[in-house]
Amino acid sequence: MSTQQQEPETQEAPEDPEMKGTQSPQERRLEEKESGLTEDADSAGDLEGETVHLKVFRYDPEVEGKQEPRFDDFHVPFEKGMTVLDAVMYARDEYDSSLTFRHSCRQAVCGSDAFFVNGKQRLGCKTQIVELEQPVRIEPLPHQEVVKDLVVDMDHFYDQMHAVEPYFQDEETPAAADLEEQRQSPENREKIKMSSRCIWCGACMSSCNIAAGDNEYLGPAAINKAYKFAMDDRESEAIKEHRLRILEQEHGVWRCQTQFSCTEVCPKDIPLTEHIQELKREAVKKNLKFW
Amino acid sequence: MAERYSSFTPGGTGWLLQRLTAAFLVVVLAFHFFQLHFVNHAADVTFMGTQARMENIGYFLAMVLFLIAGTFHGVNGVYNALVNQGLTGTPKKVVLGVLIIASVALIAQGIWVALAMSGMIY
Amino acid sequence: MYEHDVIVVGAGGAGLRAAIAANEAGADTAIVSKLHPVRSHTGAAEGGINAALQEGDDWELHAYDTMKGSDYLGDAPAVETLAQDAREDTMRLEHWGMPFSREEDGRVSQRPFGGLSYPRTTYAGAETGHHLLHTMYEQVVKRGIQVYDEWYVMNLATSDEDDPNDRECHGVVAYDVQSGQIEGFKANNGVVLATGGPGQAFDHTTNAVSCTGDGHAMAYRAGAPLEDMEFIQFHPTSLPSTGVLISEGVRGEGGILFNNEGERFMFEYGYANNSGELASRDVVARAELTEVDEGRGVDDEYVHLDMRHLGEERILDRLENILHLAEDFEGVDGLVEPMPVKPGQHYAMGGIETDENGQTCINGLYAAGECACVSVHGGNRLGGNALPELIVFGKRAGRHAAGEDLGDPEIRTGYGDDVEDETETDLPVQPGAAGLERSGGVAADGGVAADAEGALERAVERERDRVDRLMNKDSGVQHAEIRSKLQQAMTDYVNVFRTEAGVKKALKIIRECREEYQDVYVDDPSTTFNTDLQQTYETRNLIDVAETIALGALVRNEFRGAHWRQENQIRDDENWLKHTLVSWDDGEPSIFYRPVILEGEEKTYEPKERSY
Amino acid sequence: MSQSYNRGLIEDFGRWKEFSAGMWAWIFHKFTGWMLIGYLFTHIAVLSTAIGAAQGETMMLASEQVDVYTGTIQGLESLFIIRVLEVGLLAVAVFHILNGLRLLMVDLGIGLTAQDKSFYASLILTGVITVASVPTFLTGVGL
Ligand SMILES: Cc1cc2nc3c(=O)[nH]c(=O)nc-3n(C[C@H](O)[C@H](O)[C@H](O)COP(=O)(O)OP(=O)(O)OC[C@H]3O[C@@H](n4cnc5c(N)ncnc54)[C@H](O)[C@@H]3O)c2cc1C
Ligand code: HEM
Ligand code: SF4
Ligand code: F3S
Ligand code: FES
Repeated sequence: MSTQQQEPETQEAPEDPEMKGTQSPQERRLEEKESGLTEDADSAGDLEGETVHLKVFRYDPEVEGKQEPRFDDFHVPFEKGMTVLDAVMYARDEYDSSLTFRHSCRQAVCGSDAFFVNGKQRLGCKTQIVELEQPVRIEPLPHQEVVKDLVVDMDHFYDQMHAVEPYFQDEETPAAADLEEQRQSPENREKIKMSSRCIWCGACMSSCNIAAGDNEYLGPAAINKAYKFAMDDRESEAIKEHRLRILEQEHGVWRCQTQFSCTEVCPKDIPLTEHIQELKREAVKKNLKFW
Repeated sequence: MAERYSSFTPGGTGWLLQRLTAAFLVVVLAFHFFQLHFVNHAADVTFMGTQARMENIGYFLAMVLFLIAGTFHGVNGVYNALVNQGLTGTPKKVVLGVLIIASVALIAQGIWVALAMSGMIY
Repeated sequence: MYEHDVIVVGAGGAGLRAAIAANEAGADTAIVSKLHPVRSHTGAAEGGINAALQEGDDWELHAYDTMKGSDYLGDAPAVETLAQDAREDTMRLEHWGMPFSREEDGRVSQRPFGGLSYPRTTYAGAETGHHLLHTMYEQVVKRGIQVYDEWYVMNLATSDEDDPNDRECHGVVAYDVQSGQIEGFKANNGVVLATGGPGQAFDHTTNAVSCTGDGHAMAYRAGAPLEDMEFIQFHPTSLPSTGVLISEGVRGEGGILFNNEGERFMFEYGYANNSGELASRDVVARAELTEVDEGRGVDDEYVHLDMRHLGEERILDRLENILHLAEDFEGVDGLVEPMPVKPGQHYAMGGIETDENGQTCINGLYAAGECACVSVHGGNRLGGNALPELIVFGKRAGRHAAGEDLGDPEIRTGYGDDVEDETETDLPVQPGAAGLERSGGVAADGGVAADAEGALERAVERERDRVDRLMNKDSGVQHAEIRSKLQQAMTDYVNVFRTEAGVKKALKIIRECREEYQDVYVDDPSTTFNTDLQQTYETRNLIDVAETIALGALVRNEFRGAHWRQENQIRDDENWLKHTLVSWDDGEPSIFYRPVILEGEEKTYEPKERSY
Repeated sequence: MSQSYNRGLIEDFGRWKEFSAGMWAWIFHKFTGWMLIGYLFTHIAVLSTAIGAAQGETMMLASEQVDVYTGTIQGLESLFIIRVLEVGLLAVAVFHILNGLRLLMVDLGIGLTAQDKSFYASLILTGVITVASVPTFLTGVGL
């Protein structure tokens, strides 16, 4: 169902709470809201021209009228420099406080607000509205279950990230108290630089058809995380081999069909496909030694 | 999570063979196309002509290898595609079995055909 | 109910470090955080971590620089601990695999930073905070430390003795954002608050939306004083629409600030005739605001930072990331137009009063990171000094909470015989009051909590009631309205410029917000991921925190560090070498002062003119 | 409360308009691969008539007595529809080969940044080769 809003709706006080019988205040409020919204729709158009038209995916398992997913329309006054995140925040603060999405840093470092915007996985805070065709269609990330509105369940993504033993492993580090660091060449640091930029936004995983089909596929982000460690010279050869073993299991690197969509959507411009391919070759090289 | 690491499967072997057969196939397939569509037109194929070609042992071997490589490449490709789509457990084992039987049958039949063509059996 | 030895609230740099330390000390540790750890705002830090690692450098120099930077409002025991421990703790990060930038010989790189006498800012590209956060989260995963992510901590469960110094913290009450469930978390040994900064008290900030000062407000209401809250650092170059930080690098490379008449105002109007754009942060921020106030701002809001004259090649080479920032977050191409910038709230030097072990005056309640005030930053934080604070004091708080003996602290906390009461200032509103509930663990009937479990249960009940009230009320004011009014007031009157009249005005508006908040309601009826409810809670915390900032700004009638007062524009060492403390006892805040400790282990730091 | 909404298959194929080059390449490669293996099976089946031919089986083709192998193949080849299908098969094979080469390059880490361009190139080249081969394939077909 489509609801067009111009003004923050004013909530009328309920006439007589006692009369409503079994209806909970929440339900009543919702009903009022629904009717309020449709009325507002008539006055739409005043701000046309300088407003941004958003179509936002809505779903809430608990709230009547939202159990069946729908798109809501919002018309948000445009301001220079406005990002998709700014626009949905405005819609939430001014029109509908139940509009739900994750966000925090507003500067592309926390990875909270990857949405599916006009058919592509993008970070809300890093996407300028002017670059998009209107109406701007904003949906939760595909291939993940929707918890509510734009919020998806990230648990599976986190599980995959954790599955690659994402922590530095080396027993022979010098004692910290001696203030003695492990040496690493600037070249080696440069090699892992891009892979270390991942902000766990999940855009890549969401864009990958293979990850969608095979739930156990580690996915580009987790493989990239493993790449960061496997390519770091500070870890020993033995540990590198251990890492490759994790990566080359059935649902590891071999699953990747080089679709490149992960690389295309990554907001941190990490060359994911390249990293995955490099690991495939590393794994093959290592296995050849066995024969 | 733990069981994912439990067994060491050189998963790269299948992947590598898929690439190697692909590289091989490029060469023979191109040759094959050329032979049977440009040099000799398919419409003019006769048993005699085929027999003449197949009696050359090099050509014969190439075709048999072509068959084996093609079958492996194709069947392995199909299997991978299914596994990629999340085929697991018993169905996966069944599919693997069926595919193996089908490819063995295909290769056996193909070799028999080839032998017949080369006139080695009747 | 969940039960652990140590509960760490917050999973930014400080929280993660505290959890690792507590875990290493053998305690059963859990982290409760409203964001997944890697989403914490520590990830936004760019510059680096100060640590005296190189030969020729010395922790004592670091301590000296920090003290000088703090405008002599740092406590020497804290400052010296920071400088000493930062070295080992930074090295430990390296051993945990943090990808520091490297020199040719394979050692970690260090660069010079404002206010430092030696290049000792250890960095990892332009994303040091990101790497620090992720490296420590990796260690948390490795150790299997339990993380309750997307659990919002609503309040503390403390016992209810009259004197906060006698109270004990037994745990926290938290709300599972995904399911709407409210549960008690019992802490057998201690609770560490690591909830980060209160930047959202201001309209325009470089801080994240989640930086709402929850820890400050919870500790405050439980009876722990907030210290030096008036000291807020404003960064002169943040993008107007989002607050994203444009680093000092642009001005360092030769970027120029212009007003709407195209004048290079730093020189034209004599704000800094020598260093111009490169004058210290507070000077530049004040200059920008003066321009705007006097009608020379662009769109009456900001000024222009121009780097076009540097040439495309140089810009691409040195400042490429700035181009991306301006493009992505402001829609401006720095190669063809000047970038709009204005001062934004950046860092809070003050926070929950703690000693060197991270403990507050309430037994078992700890604080670390930006939400705490040990105090190392005093009146002004040096760039690159916040991250070492996270790891040094996060670690100490975690270890102490786990029961390790770190020796007796030299810094005293809470109201005691060493403090001095505020008597002089005429307060426009009686702080506190306004009919808000009493603090976390204080029983409604005033009776003494029988035991830890009882205290926790009561605290849980209270939050459940409150949520029911907010959810069942179906008309009134929405939090967003109050929040923006509050933020606007803070930016208008408690910003870079502070006058007595202005701050008083702010206090009145804050009071109005408090009153309006009595009528707040939550519109979203859902218990699934109800961010409306969460933000309504946060807004209440912001009101409390904003009030303490304004109170501090009102009583401190001098110019020290980041705090500027029109009425007395000099550093007044005679009267003000002391910390401001605001404590909320039973809803009636009192203000008192504690002298600064300038005696270090071996030497005493003599206040000197802060000039660079 | 812990319910959530699974959007199901629409996600994968309902969004085809939003697919990127790499995804199309993947889908086409899959499709052509399956066609080819399917063809391989049929091909061997047809060629199996050679076994009959070797044993002396014969059949009638255009009122001539020929061996089954020659008869079957020439019979099929005389059908227009088979010729069209052959052109299709060529297109399928050429695309699979060209994109297969592209994938082999990708596996070796060559030209990763031009992956979308190389996909478009494979498509165009397939088209060109197919069109160019039409005359050869359609010569002498009995309509
Ligand atoms: C743009 C920017 C650049 C900076 N650059 C530098 C620099 O170069 N060098 C430097 O030293 N410092 C820098 N700083 C300062 C430094 O980054 C911060 O002070 C520091 O990261 C704060 O860390 P923290 O762990 O205290 O809090 P945060 O990282 O903010 O973490 C707070 C945590 O608490 C949780 N939390 C909050 N409230 C609740 C609640 N109610 N319930 C449950 N959990 C809760 C959050 O989920 C989060 O996990 C910079 C700051 C900014 C904004
Ligand atoms: C002639 C040169 C050929 C080349 C270069 C080639 C190349 C490839 C490559 C590289 C793949 C793997 C794709 C991946 O895993 O990402 C593949 C898959 C496949 N190939 Fe080929 N191939 C060729 C011929 C053939 C032939 C003759 C057949 C049929 C017998 C065939 C059938 C398949 C099938 C079924 C797949 C799996 C497709 C899928 O992913 O679903 N290929 N090919
Ligand atoms: S690799 Fe890129 S797209 Fe994937 S989670 Fe990390 S930052 Fe996001
Ligand atoms: S989209 Fe998927 S298939 Fe590979 S290249 Fe990326 S992981
Ligand atoms: S809000 Fe943090 S990445 Fe967009």
